[in-house]
Amino acid sequence: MAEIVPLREAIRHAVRDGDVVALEGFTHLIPFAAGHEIIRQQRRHLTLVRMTPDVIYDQVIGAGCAAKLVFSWGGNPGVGSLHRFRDAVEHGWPAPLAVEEHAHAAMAAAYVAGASGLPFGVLRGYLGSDLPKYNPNIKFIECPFTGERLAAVPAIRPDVSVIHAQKADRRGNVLLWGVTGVQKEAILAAARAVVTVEEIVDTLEPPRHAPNPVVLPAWVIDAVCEVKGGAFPSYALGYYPRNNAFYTQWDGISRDRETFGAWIDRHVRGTRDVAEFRRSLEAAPQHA
Amino acid sequence: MAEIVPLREAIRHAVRDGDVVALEGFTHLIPFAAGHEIIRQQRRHLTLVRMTPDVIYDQVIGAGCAAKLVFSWGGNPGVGSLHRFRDAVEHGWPAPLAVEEHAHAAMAAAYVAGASGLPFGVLRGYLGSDLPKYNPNIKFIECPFTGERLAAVPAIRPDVSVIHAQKADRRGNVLLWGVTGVQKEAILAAARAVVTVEEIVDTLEPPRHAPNPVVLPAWVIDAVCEVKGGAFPSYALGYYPRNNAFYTQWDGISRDRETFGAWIDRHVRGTRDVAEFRRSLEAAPQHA
Amino acid sequence: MPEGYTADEMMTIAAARLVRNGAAVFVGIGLPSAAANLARLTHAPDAVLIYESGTIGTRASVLPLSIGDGELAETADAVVSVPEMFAYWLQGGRIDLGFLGAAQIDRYANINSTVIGDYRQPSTRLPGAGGAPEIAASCKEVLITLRHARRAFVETLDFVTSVGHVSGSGGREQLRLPGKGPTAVITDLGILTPHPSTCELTLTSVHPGVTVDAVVAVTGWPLEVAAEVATTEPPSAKELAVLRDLQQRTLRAHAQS
Amino acid sequence: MPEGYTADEMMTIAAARLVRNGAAVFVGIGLPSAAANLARLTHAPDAVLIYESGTIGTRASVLPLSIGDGELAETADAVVSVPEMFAYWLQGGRIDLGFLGAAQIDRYANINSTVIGDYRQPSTRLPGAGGAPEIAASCKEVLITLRHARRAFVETLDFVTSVGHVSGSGGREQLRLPGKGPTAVITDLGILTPHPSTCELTLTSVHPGVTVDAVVAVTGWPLEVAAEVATTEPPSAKELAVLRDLQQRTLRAHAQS
Repeated sequence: MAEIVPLREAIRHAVRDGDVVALEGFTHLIPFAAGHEIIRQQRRHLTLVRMTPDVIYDQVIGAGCAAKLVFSWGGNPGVGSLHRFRDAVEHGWPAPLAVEEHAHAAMAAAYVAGASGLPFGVLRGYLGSDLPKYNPNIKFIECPFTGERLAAVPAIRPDVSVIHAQKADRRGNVLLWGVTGVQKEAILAAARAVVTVEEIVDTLEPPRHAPNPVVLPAWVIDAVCEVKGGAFPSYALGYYPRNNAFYTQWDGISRDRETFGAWIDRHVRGTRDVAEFRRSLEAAPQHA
Repeated sequence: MAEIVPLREAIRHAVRDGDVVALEGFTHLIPFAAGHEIIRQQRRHLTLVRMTPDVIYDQVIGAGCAAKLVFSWGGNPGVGSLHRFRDAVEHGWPAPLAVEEHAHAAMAAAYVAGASGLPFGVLRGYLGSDLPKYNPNIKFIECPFTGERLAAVPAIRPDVSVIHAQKADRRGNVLLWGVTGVQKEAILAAARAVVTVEEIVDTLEPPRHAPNPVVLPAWVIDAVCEVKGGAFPSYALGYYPRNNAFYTQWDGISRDRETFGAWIDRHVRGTRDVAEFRRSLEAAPQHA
Repeated sequence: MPEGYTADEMMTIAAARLVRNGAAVFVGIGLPSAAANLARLTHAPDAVLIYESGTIGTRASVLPLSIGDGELAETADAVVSVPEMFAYWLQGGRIDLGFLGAAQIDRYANINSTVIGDYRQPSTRLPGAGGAPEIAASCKEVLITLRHARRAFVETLDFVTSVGHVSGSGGREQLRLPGKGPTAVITDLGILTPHPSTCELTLTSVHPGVTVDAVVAVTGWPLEVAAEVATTEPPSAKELAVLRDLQQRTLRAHAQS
Repeated sequence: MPEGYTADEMMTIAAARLVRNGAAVFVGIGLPSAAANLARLTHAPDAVLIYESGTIGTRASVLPLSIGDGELAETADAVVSVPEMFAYWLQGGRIDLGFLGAAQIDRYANINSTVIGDYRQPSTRLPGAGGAPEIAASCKEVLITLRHARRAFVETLDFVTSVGHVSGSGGREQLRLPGKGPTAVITDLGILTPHPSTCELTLTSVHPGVTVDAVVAVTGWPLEVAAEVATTEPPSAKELAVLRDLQQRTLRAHAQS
C-alpha cells in the first residue's frame, strides 16, 4: 500500500546498492528528479534497465552509479549520442559498463512477462539479427503447434521501478495519461515501486480529452512522492512541455568529462531537490 | 477501412457458412442484434468462439447455426444453465455440438496471441486440471531459461469477429468504455471485423467519467453498423441497463425445445431488426 | 437451525469473516460477492474487490447479477481488459484471496465445475472452468463455498476442473503451483479446513445447531473430524443487518431493470 | 545539384512520394517523420501515421523532436501502451510501411545501427536497435533512408542489427520473415531498389544533377546499376512549399520550448 513520503526518503528506502533499477518513461514523464536523487544518494553498482536510456541515464552512468545497462535504444532523443554512456562503453569511464542489449519489441515483451508472473516473453523477432550472438538472454523456441521458430527473452523483474505520473490521490492511487510507454508493466514487474507525481489531489480525474488514462491502484505501489516538475526537462502532458533546448545543450555538457563533472556537481549534487535544481540551472548561462 | 453499412448487409458479407466466428462481450456490450441477424440469415456449421457464451450463443446454437463451440464458461450469468447449449452437448439437439474447452486465462492468452501475430499463447495454468486430457489444443512447454512447465494454447484467429460498442464517428473509428472484456483482441485477431454501435457521431468523445476508454481505428474494422439497442438485453454503459428480467425469463423459454422454437421463430426469425424484435417482445406477455 | 437467520446467511457471514482487511479479493458472482461485500461493509473496509471482468477496487452499492455489471465499472478504481486481468493481476500473483464455488468437491478440495458423468457423454453439462483453474493456482489463498450434500462432497470427482491440494500434502509443491490453495471450505453446515500435515479436509467448525453427525452424513467420503470441533460464532446483529440491507437494496435495484 | 532546393529536401520528397494514401506507416524521428508528414499533407491525406511511442493516426501540426512528443498523443486517433504497439500493431502485421535509418547498410539492405568496430570494444557505440529488427521483419514493406557515403554503404556490416534481404534472394523466406523487406533505399543522391531476382540493391534513379559515377564512387561495394537509370522527378513547387512550411512551423514551435 502506497505511503506518501518525500522523494529523498522514498529513494533511501527503495533503492539499494547493487539493485536492478528501472526508471521508465518513453520520452514522456521521464523520472528525472528520482534519477537525480539516486545520484545525490550515491548509489553504486546498479543494474539500470530501460528501453530508452536517455539523458537521465547518461547522468546516472556518468555519476558512477551503474555497473550494467539493460536497454534497447540509448540515445539523446532528437539530438544524437549519449556521450557518458558511450564513454562508459567505449573507454570504461568512470567505470566499465556491462551491457545487455535488446530490441524494443523484446524489452516490451520482457516487461509484460515480468508483470504477468511468467518467466519469459515470446516474440516474433531477432531473426537474422546479430544481437542473439552477443546476448545469451535471447533464445529461440519452437511453437508446439506450428513448429515456428520464435524468440524468447527472460522476464524483467526489477528490484525497484520508478516512474513519474501526473497525479495521485491521497490514498496513493496514481493516474497518468498521454504516452504511457511501458510504465504500468515496469511497476507491476518490480518488487518495489516508487511513483513521483506532479500533484496530489483529492479526486483522481483525467482531463476531458486525455488520451489513454491509466490508473495504478495504491496497493501495487510502495511510495508516492509529490514532485512538481519531476519530469523536467522531459515533459508532463497537461503540465509543461519538453525543454528541447536542454536536450540540445546536454550534447555539449556531456561530451567532456570535466564539463560533465562540474555540471553534475553544481546542479545535481549541489542541490537538494527539483526546485533547487531548476534555480541552479536558471542561474547558469546556457544551463551549463 | 470501415464502411458504414446496415447490419444485414454487414453480416451477409462478413459471415459465411463454416466460418470461425467470435461474437465477444464480457457481460457488457454483448452483440445480440448481430447474433440475431446470423440466425435470420440461417448461417450453418459455424465454429463459435467466445470466453463466455451466454444467452445469445444459446439462441444461435438452438437455432442450428453452430457445429462447434470454443469457450471457457458457458452459463446464463446470474441465472444458471444454458439449456440449448446443454441440449446440444447432452443430446445432440438440434445437431451435435463439438466442444473445445478452455479456462478463461487460456482463452484470453489465445486472443492476445491472435492479436499479436503469434502462433500460440503461454500461461501459468491448467496444472492439475483434467482439461488438457480432453483438449489437444492445450500443450505444455518448458521455459528456456528456468525450465518451468507452462501451458500453451494456439492463437485464436477468427474468420470474423463481431462486437458491439457505444459509438463510432463518421470515418468509422469506434469507441467503447466500461467493461471492455477481450473485444479489442477479438477484433485485432480476426480476418474480418464487424462492429455494431449505439450511435454514429461527428466526434468521438468518451463521457467525463468513462473508465477505460478504448478506441479501435477505422482501418482495422471492415464494417460499422448503427444499431441502437444492439446489446439488448445485455447493457451498454451510458445508454441502457441490463434487462435482468429477460435473463431470468430465458431460463424458462429455453428449457423446452418447442417453447424455444416458437420464441425464436416469433421474435427473431419473425422480425427484421432490433426495433421489431423489441416491439415483438413487448407485445408478448413475459417476453415469451 | 436456531431462529433468526438462515443457513445461507450463516454461510455467507462465515465466509465474510475470513476476508482480511486490506486484502485483494478475486470475487465471483453469488455468495462470494455477498461475502466479500459484507466484509467490505463491516470489518474489512479496505478490502480491494476485484472481478474477472476487469474491475479493480469496486464499491458497488448493490450486489452484481453478472460479473461485469455496469456499477462494478463505474465504482472501480481502475477497469482493465480481461486479458490484462488474467495476466497482470491474477497470474501476476497480486491476489490475496480467491473465492470458488463448485458442483463437486473431494477430500483434498479439488473441484469439478465442468460435467457430471463422462466428459464426452455428460449427464449434466455444467458451465465449465471460467477463471477457476488459475484462481485456484495463483491466488495466495482460496476459499471454497458450497452447500453440503452427498452429491457434491464426493469420493471421486467426475472431472477435475481445478486443483486444491491435489492428492494431499506436497501435491501443490510438486505441480509448482504458486498459491497455498484452499484454506477453508465454508458450507451451510460448517467449516472444513485442510489438515496441517495431510491436507485432507477436516471438519473444524459446525454452525450453531448443526451436529457433527449431520455433516458426516451428507459428506460422500468418511469425513475427518477435528478432535475439538468448534461451533461457529452465530451472526451478530450487525452482520445480519448489513447483509440483509445489502440484499434488499440489491433486490430493489434489480427489480427496476 | 540544381538550385532551388537542397539534397536533403530532394531525399525527403523522394521518400514522401513512396507513401501510399491510406497506408499505415510506422514513422521514426527525423527524415522519416518529415517524409511521412509531407505525404500526409500532399498526396496521402489518409495515411495513418504511427509512432512506436504508442500514438496511432497522429496529425501533428509540427514535426516531433522525440518519438513521444505531447502533440503526437494529443492529435492521435488512439494512444496505446508501448507493449501493445509492438505486439498488436507491429507484430500483429497491421503496418503497411516502415521507415528505417542506419549507420551502415550493405548490398542486401541489411543495416547496422548498433556499433562501429567490434561489438565488445566498439570504436563508436551507436544508440542500438530500438524497434528496427521487428520493423524490418513485420512491416509489409520497408523504406530505408540515409545519406550516401562510403563509410555508410559498406561491403560488410560491422554488426547486423536488422535484416533486409539477408544474403539475397530467398533469404527472407528462409527466415520466415513476414514482410517483404526493404523495397527502396532513398539517399541524398538517388534511389536504390532490390533487384527483382537477386535482391541486390541496384541504382535505379539518380536525383537531378547527380551522375551515376558520383553514386558509384561513394558506395563501398561495386554498385549494381540498372540498364536504364531514371532521373528522379525534381521537387514540385507544392512539395517544396509544404515541406518548408512544415519545417519552419517546426522550428518556430520548438524554439519556444
